[in-house]
Amino acid sequence: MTIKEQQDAIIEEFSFFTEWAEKYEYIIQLGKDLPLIDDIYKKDENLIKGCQSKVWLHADYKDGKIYFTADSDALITKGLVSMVVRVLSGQSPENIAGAEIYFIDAIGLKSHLSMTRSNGLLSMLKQMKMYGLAFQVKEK
Amino acid sequence: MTIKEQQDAIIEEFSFFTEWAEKYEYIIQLGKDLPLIDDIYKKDENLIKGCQSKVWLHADYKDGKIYFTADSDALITKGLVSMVVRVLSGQSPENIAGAEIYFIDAIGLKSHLSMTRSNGLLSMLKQMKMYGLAFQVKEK
Amino acid sequence: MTKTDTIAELNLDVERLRKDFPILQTKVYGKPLVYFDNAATTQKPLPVLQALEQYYTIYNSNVHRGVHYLSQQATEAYEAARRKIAGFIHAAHEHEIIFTKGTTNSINLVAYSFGRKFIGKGDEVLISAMEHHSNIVPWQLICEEKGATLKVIPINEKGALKMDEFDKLLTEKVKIVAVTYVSNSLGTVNPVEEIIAKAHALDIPVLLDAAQAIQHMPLNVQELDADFIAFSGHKMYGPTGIGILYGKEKWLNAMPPFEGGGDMIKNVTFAKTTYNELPFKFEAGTPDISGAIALGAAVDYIQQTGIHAIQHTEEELIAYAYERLSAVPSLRFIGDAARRAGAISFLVGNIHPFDLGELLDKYSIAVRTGHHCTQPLMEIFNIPGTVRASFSFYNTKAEVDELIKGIEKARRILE
Amino acid sequence: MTKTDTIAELNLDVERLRKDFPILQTKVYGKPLVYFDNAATTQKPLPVLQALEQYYTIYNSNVHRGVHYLSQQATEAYEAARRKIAGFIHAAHEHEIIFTKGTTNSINLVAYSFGRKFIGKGDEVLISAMEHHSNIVPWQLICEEKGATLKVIPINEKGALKMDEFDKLLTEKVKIVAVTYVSNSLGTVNPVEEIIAKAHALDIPVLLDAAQAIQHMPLNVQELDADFIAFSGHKMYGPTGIGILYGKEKWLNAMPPFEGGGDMIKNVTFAKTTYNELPFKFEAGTPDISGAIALGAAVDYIQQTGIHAIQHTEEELIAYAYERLSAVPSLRFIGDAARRAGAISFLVGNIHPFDLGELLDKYSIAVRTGHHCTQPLMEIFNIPGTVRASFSFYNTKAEVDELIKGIEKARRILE
Ligand SMILES: Cc1ncc(COP(=O)(O)O)c(C=O)c1O
Ligand SMILES: Cc1ncc(COP(=O)(O)O)c(C=O)c1O
Repeated sequence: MTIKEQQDAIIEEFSFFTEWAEKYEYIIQLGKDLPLIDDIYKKDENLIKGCQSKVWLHADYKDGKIYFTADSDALITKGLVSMVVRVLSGQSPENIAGAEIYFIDAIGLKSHLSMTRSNGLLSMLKQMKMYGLAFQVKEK
Repeated sequence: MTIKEQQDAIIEEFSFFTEWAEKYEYIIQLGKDLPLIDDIYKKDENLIKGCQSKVWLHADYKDGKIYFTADSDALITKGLVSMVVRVLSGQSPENIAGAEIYFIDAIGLKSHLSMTRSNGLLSMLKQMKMYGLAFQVKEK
Repeated sequence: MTKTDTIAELNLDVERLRKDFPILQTKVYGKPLVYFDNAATTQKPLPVLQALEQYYTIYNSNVHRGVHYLSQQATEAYEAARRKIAGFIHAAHEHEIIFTKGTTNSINLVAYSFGRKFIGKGDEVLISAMEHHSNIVPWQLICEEKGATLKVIPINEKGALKMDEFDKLLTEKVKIVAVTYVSNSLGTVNPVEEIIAKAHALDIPVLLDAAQAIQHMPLNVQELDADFIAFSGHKMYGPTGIGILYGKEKWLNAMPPFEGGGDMIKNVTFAKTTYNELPFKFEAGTPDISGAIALGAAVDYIQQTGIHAIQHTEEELIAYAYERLSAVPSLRFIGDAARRAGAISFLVGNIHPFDLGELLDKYSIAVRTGHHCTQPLMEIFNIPGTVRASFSFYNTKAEVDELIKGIEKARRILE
Repeated sequence: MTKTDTIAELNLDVERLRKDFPILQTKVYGKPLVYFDNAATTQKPLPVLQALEQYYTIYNSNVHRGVHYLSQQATEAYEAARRKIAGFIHAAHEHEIIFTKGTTNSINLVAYSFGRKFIGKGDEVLISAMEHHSNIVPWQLICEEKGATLKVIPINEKGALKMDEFDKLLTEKVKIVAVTYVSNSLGTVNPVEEIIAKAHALDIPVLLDAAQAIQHMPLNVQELDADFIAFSGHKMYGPTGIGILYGKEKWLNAMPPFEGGGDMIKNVTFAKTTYNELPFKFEAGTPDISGAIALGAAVDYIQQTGIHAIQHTEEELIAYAYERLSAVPSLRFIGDAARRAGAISFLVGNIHPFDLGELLDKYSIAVRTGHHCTQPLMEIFNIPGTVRASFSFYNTKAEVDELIKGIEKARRILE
């Protein structure tokens, strides 16, 4: 699936929920599917420190594609991370670096998420795109 | 005249004026009667520095009485100074140190005078009473 | 408490008082707001808002140097506010009240000015393990600059100061003790009377961070005999941007100025500048005139409501909240000292405080989550943060019930 | 000025705008207030008052660390205010805008932090003879501490900087030039473009005190290329207690922090503290949230009114006032430079400014008298002070006529 298809799939899934509580429950559910970061990578260099919760993110490069693994100490954060990882993992560095992320707005999460969270999510996206850029350069 | 009589006289004089402008004119007029400080005393030690205008004050002690001379660079200030000097000059140190000054309130000046002025007036009164105290001590 | 205070008089008519706070009538996500974030900032009663409006619509003007009518009105109101605050904390002199930007600014002022004069190489500054960053970082900065050392009074597992350790740390090397009166994270009320008495026995001055005390209990600086006290207007029903430093005259006079500028000088030449008297020496530039006046109105409001009644009402509410929270399965309190005020911090099972706070918000319950600007304290407890509910007299038991319900509902989602 | 601005568009409908300022409708001593003390502080339009009220009645909450709804609202509004100010002065980055307490606080921040890092023994700081105490004393303090020397650009008899002397004083020893954009006492507009260009040619940074410029003329920090700019909210139709420091990112990043506390740190341990990013590194403690938001509303108001139109309208009014005052017998201007803005200072015959100011007040005309926090300047002119009338776009020619009448009447009493 492309980045766009992954996002559209998520939007479709979320269209079933009207209550914010259901959305949160689903996000937490999704967190369980997150490809977990290997313990050896759970170190400070891989830490994306938000204001309130921690996120560890690791990127593997294989056959022209980047594979992300991650974890977080907070459940909702973990769910959010898992969605972003689902969208971007397994894509080419170019696609990741240039990806346009619209699903967060589209599933109406923005109005629910606290700014602290949105900022955290943004710094994670930024970090992932940085990996995209970095591996692009490496390729050449 | 006693301190009280001097004050009552001033209050009586001011009772003729209803307009604030007349009061100010009279104050300025009174400034001309101020026994001027001798130039040799117009030095920094004798300066009572208000926020906006300067007052020089000198005290002479003769035959058990204190005589004040003074000056100011602003006309209204000078007028105010002259009233206080008129009330307290030529009185005994005891009477000056213990004087109760009520004429300023009584002539309705307080509501006219800016706080900057009232504060200046207060520090001058304080200074004059200090002289009263100082000469009292000297006497003993 | 005066003799005539009876328990009946100490019970506030909370429903009536709530009407004084317009924001308490608002809704969040369509539900009535439950505001339990009072330690971060309190809401403002109408008289405070009216003081602001009156100032700006009737007599706004710059203070102190003006001859004209508005300027005199503004100056009188500004100085009247100073008198109100002096009266409220029973300061010996009005000029011991310095208007600052807030607690942080007040503490920085002391750390800078006191530190510049009285702290030298090899000296020590003694703080506690439960200090807010605002009572840590300023001391780190001055200690680093002066080659002095920051020492820390440890706490026990209940979140109370280890006073025997304090005794050992309090040596002649200590030039100032700076501790919080009430912990913003734990709610612990520290034995400041004892700390002050022991420090004074060695001639060591004490600064109290009263940011979480001033709004909850009567404070008499002369009885306490504290040398410096810092607090914020916005945490005591006043506006943001204004705070107080109380300092004993003898210290404030001995300290060099902090900031330079208008109002804090007596005489300026390019060669030599002489500084103004207290309190102006420490109030450089145009002060927050409207903020000071509105803080005065907040103090009036507290006085009319009665600080003893506020204390009594809040203690009852907190006891109720504590009891109800105790019954929540797997809830543990972070900080459980015998004397407490203002705030209750807790964690539920393995739930991350951030997750719980976010869901509570969706139930229109405002609590604070995280380290509460006390990172070292969180490290001692080895937790990422807490959920903190902090109370004001205008909160109700019904609101506490909402909190309990909210926690239960959030648990079902999060566990 | 954009191309579409025509002269007609530059003429403000002053009578309509006056209605936005409730205080302009009040009376003093039973007569309509004539407020000519705008350089001390400006009056506030309704949108600013409404911003304050809305903040406190709808979404008052502490910023940045909160997860709950109100806190997010407050944070967004606070940061939106920062963006508005960045936009207004055309800053390259939002985080170059630091919220401070006012101009004085902003300058102290730079003197302290920049000074600590970049000023050493034998170095020089260059200011001018017409500086406000707020742009003198902070530099005296840091120079004294560091063993540096304060140098002063002299002025001519018209109150303009002697630029040939500036050229001589500007040597490699100078570590920073700190000058006022517009003199609060004289109204002189200084050639800051030239000053900045010459200083930059030697890699010397420049701080502009824009306290009397920001409200009167468009200001583009990128075109000006100033390194630091300081101004106060209360002089630009905003509330008291809030001000701005603009600083170029490279300088702000290179400078050590000023105050320590909440929000300005990234990580605190008792052993080591790491500081937060810009702008937070310089914003310790709870900021003046309502003040910042209301300042944002003031900037909106200025933008809607149009800063070019404000400038044009004020220039016309000042030209009229200048002409009418010129005709008053024995009146002499203190400060008579070719480029001027905001204020006109004068003396009449031998009349003490204090006397004249007091009588004008009785005619309900508010002017300022005294040294205007520029004592060294008064000494250069060898006068005890001046009478200063300072203008805003909301003043009228009819008010100027009242001033002239008032001076005439006061003269009759005082001469
Ligand atoms: C030129 C100038 N600089 C600095 C200041 C100080 O501003 P504030 O008192 O708001 O800090 C003023 C205002 O008094 C001023 O006119
Ligand atoms: C104990 C304590 N000290 C200091 C502060 C800092 O106060 P402010 O942010 O108002 O300067 C706070 C509030 O956050 C506090 O709770």
